[in-house]
Amino acid sequence: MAVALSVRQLRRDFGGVRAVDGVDFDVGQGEIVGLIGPNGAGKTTLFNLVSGYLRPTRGTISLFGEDVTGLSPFRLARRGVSRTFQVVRPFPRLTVLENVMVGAFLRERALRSAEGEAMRVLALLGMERRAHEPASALTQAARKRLEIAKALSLRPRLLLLDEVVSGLNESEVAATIEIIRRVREGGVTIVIVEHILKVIMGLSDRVVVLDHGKKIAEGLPVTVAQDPQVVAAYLGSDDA
Amino acid sequence: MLEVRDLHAAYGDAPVLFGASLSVKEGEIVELVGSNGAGKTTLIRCVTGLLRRRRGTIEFKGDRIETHPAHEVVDRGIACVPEGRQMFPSMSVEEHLLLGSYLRRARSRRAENLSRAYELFPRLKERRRQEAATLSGGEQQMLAIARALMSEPRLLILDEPSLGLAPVVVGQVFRTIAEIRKLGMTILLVEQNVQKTLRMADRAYVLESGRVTLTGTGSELLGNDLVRKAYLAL
Amino acid sequence: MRLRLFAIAALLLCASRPASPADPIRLGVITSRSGSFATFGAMEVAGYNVAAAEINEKGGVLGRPIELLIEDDASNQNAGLAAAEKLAGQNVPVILGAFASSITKPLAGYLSRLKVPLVNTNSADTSITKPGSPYVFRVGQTTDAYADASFDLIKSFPDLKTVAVLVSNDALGHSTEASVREKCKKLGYEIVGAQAYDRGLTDFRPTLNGFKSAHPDVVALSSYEEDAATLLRQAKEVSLSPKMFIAVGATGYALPQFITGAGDAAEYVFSASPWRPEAKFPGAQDLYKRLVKELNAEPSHHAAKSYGGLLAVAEAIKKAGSTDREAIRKALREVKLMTAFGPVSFEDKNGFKNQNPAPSLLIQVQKGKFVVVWPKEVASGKPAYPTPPWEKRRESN
Amino acid sequence: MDLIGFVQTVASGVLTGGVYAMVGIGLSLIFGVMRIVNFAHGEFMAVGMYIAFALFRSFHLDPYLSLVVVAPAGFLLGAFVERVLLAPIQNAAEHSLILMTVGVGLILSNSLLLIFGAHPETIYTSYSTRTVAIGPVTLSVPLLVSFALTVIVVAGLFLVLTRTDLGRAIRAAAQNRDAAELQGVDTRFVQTAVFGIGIVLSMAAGVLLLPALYVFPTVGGIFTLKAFVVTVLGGMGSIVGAIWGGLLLGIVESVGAGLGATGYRDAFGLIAFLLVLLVRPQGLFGSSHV
Amino acid sequence: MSEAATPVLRSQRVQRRARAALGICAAIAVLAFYPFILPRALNFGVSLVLFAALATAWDLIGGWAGQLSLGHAAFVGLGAYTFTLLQRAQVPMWLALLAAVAACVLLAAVWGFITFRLRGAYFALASIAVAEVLRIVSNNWSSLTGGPEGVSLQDLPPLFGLDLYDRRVEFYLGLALLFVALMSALYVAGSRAGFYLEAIREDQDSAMALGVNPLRVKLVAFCASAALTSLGGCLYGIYLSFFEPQGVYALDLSIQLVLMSIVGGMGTITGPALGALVLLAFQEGFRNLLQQRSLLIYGIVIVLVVRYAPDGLSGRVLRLYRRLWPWPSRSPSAS
Repeated sequence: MAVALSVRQLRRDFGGVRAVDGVDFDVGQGEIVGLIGPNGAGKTTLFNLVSGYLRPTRGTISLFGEDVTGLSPFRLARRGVSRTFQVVRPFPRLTVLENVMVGAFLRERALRSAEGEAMRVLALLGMERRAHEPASALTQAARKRLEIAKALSLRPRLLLLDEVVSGLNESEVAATIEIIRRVREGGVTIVIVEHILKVIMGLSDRVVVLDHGKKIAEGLPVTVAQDPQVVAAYLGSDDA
Repeated sequence: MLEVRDLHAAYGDAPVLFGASLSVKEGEIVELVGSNGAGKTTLIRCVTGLLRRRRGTIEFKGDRIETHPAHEVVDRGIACVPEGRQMFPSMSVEEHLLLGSYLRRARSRRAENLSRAYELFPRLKERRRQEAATLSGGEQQMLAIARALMSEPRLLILDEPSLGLAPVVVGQVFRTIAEIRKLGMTILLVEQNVQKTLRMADRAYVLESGRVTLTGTGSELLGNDLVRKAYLAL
Repeated sequence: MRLRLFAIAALLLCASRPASPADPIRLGVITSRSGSFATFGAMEVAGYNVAAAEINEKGGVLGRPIELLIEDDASNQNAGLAAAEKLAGQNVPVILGAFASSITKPLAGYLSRLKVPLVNTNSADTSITKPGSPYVFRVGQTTDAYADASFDLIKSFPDLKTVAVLVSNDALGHSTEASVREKCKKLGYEIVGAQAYDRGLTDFRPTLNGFKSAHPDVVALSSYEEDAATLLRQAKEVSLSPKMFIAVGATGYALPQFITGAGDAAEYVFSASPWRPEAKFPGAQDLYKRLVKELNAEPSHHAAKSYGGLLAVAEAIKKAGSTDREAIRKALREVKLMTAFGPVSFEDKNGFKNQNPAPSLLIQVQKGKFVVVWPKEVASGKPAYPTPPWEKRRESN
Repeated sequence: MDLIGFVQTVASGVLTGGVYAMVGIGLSLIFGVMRIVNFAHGEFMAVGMYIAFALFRSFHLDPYLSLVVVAPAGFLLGAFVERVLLAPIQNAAEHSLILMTVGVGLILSNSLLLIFGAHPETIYTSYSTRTVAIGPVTLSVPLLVSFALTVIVVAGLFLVLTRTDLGRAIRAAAQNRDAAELQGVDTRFVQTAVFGIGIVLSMAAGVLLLPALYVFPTVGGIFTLKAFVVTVLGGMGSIVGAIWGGLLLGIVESVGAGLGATGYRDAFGLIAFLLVLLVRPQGLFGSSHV
Repeated sequence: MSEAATPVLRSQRVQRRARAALGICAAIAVLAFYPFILPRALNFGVSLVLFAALATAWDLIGGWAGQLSLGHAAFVGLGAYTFTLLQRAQVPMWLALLAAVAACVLLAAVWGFITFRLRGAYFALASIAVAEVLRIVSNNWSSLTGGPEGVSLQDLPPLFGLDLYDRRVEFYLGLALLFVALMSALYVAGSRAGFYLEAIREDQDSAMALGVNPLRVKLVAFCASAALTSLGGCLYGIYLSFFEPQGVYALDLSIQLVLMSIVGGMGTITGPALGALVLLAFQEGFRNLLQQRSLLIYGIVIVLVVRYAPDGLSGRVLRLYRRLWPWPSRSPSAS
């Protein structure tokens, strides 16, 4: 299996705080990898590093065999990296369709074709009926979905999903999981950060666990969930 | 003492709480557990007045406080150690403590409370002139707790006090909380580290997707597999 | 509905009926009634009103009274042009205005193209009448006239050799500096310093200190009123003591505010001035009183110039015998008047066109009052010279 | 310029710079707590100058004494503007806030124009032209007094900010709003108070400059720009920075003008401002908080 | 609702754009008769089309991209000066025009490159400083610019047999410029570039995640705005035939353009031009009546618009229109 994303000795300091501390991991092409860890473990920082929003203090990131360390977010986007934001960020004064079109323009320069592409993505997410509503009028669940639609509109090779199901109810969660599966079937590599472990466990081929900026475990979901170190990281341990 | 009923809340258009209820009685230590995104911090923000609730009531010592701004809630006797400690980066340790007793009703015994705080946290006394930004995470957490105590609260709310701290420091923090508890303080604790804290708690609530799904005494819940599941969201 | 239509038709008929002899002659006036030049605009309006009242008291022109159509240019070029178009559209034979050179210049170009005579009374910028246009006339003196008078005085004290120039960084200031440089070159004075400063918050001390080390005999100035007082106060502070302070550019130093603003620091300062009530022109004192009455405040020379300008226009209409623009334009060149403002005529001289060659007065602050000291024919006192150094003055206080 | 001239020039730069600093501190304080860049800052200053001018004209009240009237008037005016105009839109887009203050500035300067006319006004006091000589250097008495009062006001502000509960509440609100609320600080009140204090500083600076300068309705625009330069040089939101920024601007302008480029005087400050924005957007003196 | 079932495969924007295109053509056609209808208010007509064009040009960067420039007078001034000085030096007119545009685009590129890294208020502050520095330099570099005395155009040779000093010719030139400016806005409203600009305005970080290079997009918009503004500056120079640094580099001029856009509606195709019409008509209509009060009223207008109609007049009108005729494709559940 070819390697889609490879992270080596990645480190990021904020002032005196080391938010990500020497993390290594690989994501194979077509894989879904879950990134988990308790609050403050450094997951979002890691995402921001991989998507170019932060520059690593040390370490390298490579994408499909090419070193992309330190590239800006839009350059990475053009190379096929697409991400969602934990706090969703629609463009409020644009309509749903127009929001997605911004991304679609990356591959389709003409207005009509971008519109068609955006409509196609919205249809995939079952949002075509809301295409002409202003994004500011959407509910939180719809916004989360729009966030995914925007990310997909780039036709990414690597998709980074940051808590796309938190705050959704059960049926919405199920629908989103279904969408993610379908995206993967389309050949997209996916890294997903999620607090709801159920989702991660059900979706991921592999799981990487972070705590205090360090990788503490990696492996199959079932194995990782039993790892005492992981349980301790989440629930705390008696001896400390 | 604190009675939250059917609380609904949202950030902007994004609803987070869907009718959560809980109560804290005088002298109790009550714990609120739940996975991230379940709405724990949102609930705390509503209680402290930092976030206006959509629906529902919050009662403190018999008075409705859900429409009070935060500074009035503090005045009524609820102090909060917020998530992430929330320091004033370029103010000194002592200035933090003085601000803690900003309220008029706490000013008269300011000197007394200050020396008591230094007694409780001798480390802070050593660093009283130092700016908060230069303190370690553990020291900042201690300062946040000491600052909250300066307002002479009746109810102390602690939101994830162990967040981002090294395991050794986490132990210190919990020991401190236990000590404060011994002084007779009523405490509402939000924690991730359930193994350790449920033991201290008189009662606990499990919050899932904006609703309370489970409640019981600390030790009951400690053995309950459902908590483990809720927490890990398995 | 039908009634209203009739009314409108009737109005239109009235408007288009031929002028009867009793109809007033409507003259256009453009000045700054609002914006940064509004104070001066008020002076101009007062001058025009006093002149119009005087003309109408004497039975008007060609048997018709004069009426002024006053348009505001809001101290802004664009609004000035709109005003000019509006007036030209109302078929006024002549337009008087505007106050600021920056507004007068676009007006001059525009009205020349429309072939409407423009009589300017107060703009100082040389280029308005040099090279000028056949349709543009100016009553007020140019900076060259100020420099002529100033150097006549300077020449009369042979111990003066060196000159330092400090002017405001604007059209008037630069014009003044150019005139002074030309004079110095011609008469053999050495320029030992020349600076221009921006209006507004101004600390002149560094510049004045710079001058101090050059020891000029004459410090030649040009400033708006607010700067004038500040400048002299600061000259006192840093003890810059030339033998003569002379304001060649005649704006700020010739106004009463200069004396109140600068206090004792204003003493001995000479200034060119287009007009003073003390000058011995026929009716000058009377004009002053009428202006005070009109304004309810102390009038400035701007009002007097505007007064003179309107009298000249009335004279030209009389000479032309009609309100035809071309006839008036030709007649304006024939005007030779002596007014309470001074002589008014429009001549081509030294590259100027249609420029009133009236000489400038020189005045001096003596014991808190302006005294006209030059030219001798109209003077009300003698120049006090040399200016004592500041240290000496302090002792005498 | 000889050495004495140079010293003299620097000295007058320092004195003027002190007043610049005071204007800048007000702007910086407001920005630090409210995150609003007050584009009407200089216009408020002009209002202060005119109040002092009117009091002098009508009652012969010494301009320095008029501070007693101007300071509370400024606080009320600032508090009013904050409550009525700024607070309702505090969550609006940034350009709305900027435009709101631009609008307030236009209203202030044009109200002054209507009331006092476009005419520049000066006041002449017995000490307006008085100087003291320190060795060969002569200094203007009004500027010295202004500088001394600036020092007193700034020192007083420092004491308030560091030694009083209100001051600590202001700093706390600037550094972490929510946390300040949790200590019982009414941050709405603090915002109003801070805008009021900022305006008091601006108007007081106007009063202090009046005996040495003159006032006209649009003088504020010049000072708004100077205040921006001062605060950006020193780092937006930093009070200590504003002090250094003010002194630096005063000296740069003074020396630049003294070296013979009087006309470019204002450009020096602006170019320095652009360079600082380019190289060190956080200001020359770090970004320590209010 | 039956329409809801079959989604319209065209964004609102495209429909809006089609409507706006029709509206623009109609408005330009009507305006073309202006010199015949109001032959005695040509000065007003020229300033109307000129300022409408300038405000539309400002809005490209100010409204669409959300970069509040308070220094656009820099382009008006630099354009007018470059054109006039070259024209005085006997450079052919078209070359002078081209040079004016080039100078402004170059200025915009450098200025944008430096200050687009700053956000919000800092950008606004820096823009004031740029225009001020240019003003001061023009004021002092007398040998080149004529200094504070200003500069006047020499006699302009006729352009294609037309006298450039004829107000009617100036009017049609201004109208052409307005047409170009509105077409640029129309293009922006329905193209990739426009989507990118709006995305940056709404959320720059999120836009970057979608492959938008904010610096580049903003620079292009700024340069386009500068080019249009410089042409307006040239025309303004011809119209005044004399100008000085104080007038063409004035902060007041910059603020006036911003104000027109706000009153009409920032980030809309026709809003800024509409705002120019409203404000200029107001100003001219009440010129003698308002006198000193006009700027005071400007201030009050700004405060009221920001407070009560932050989307501008056209935003208000649009909302009213939508309330009366809701979007056909909007599903009932969403309202």
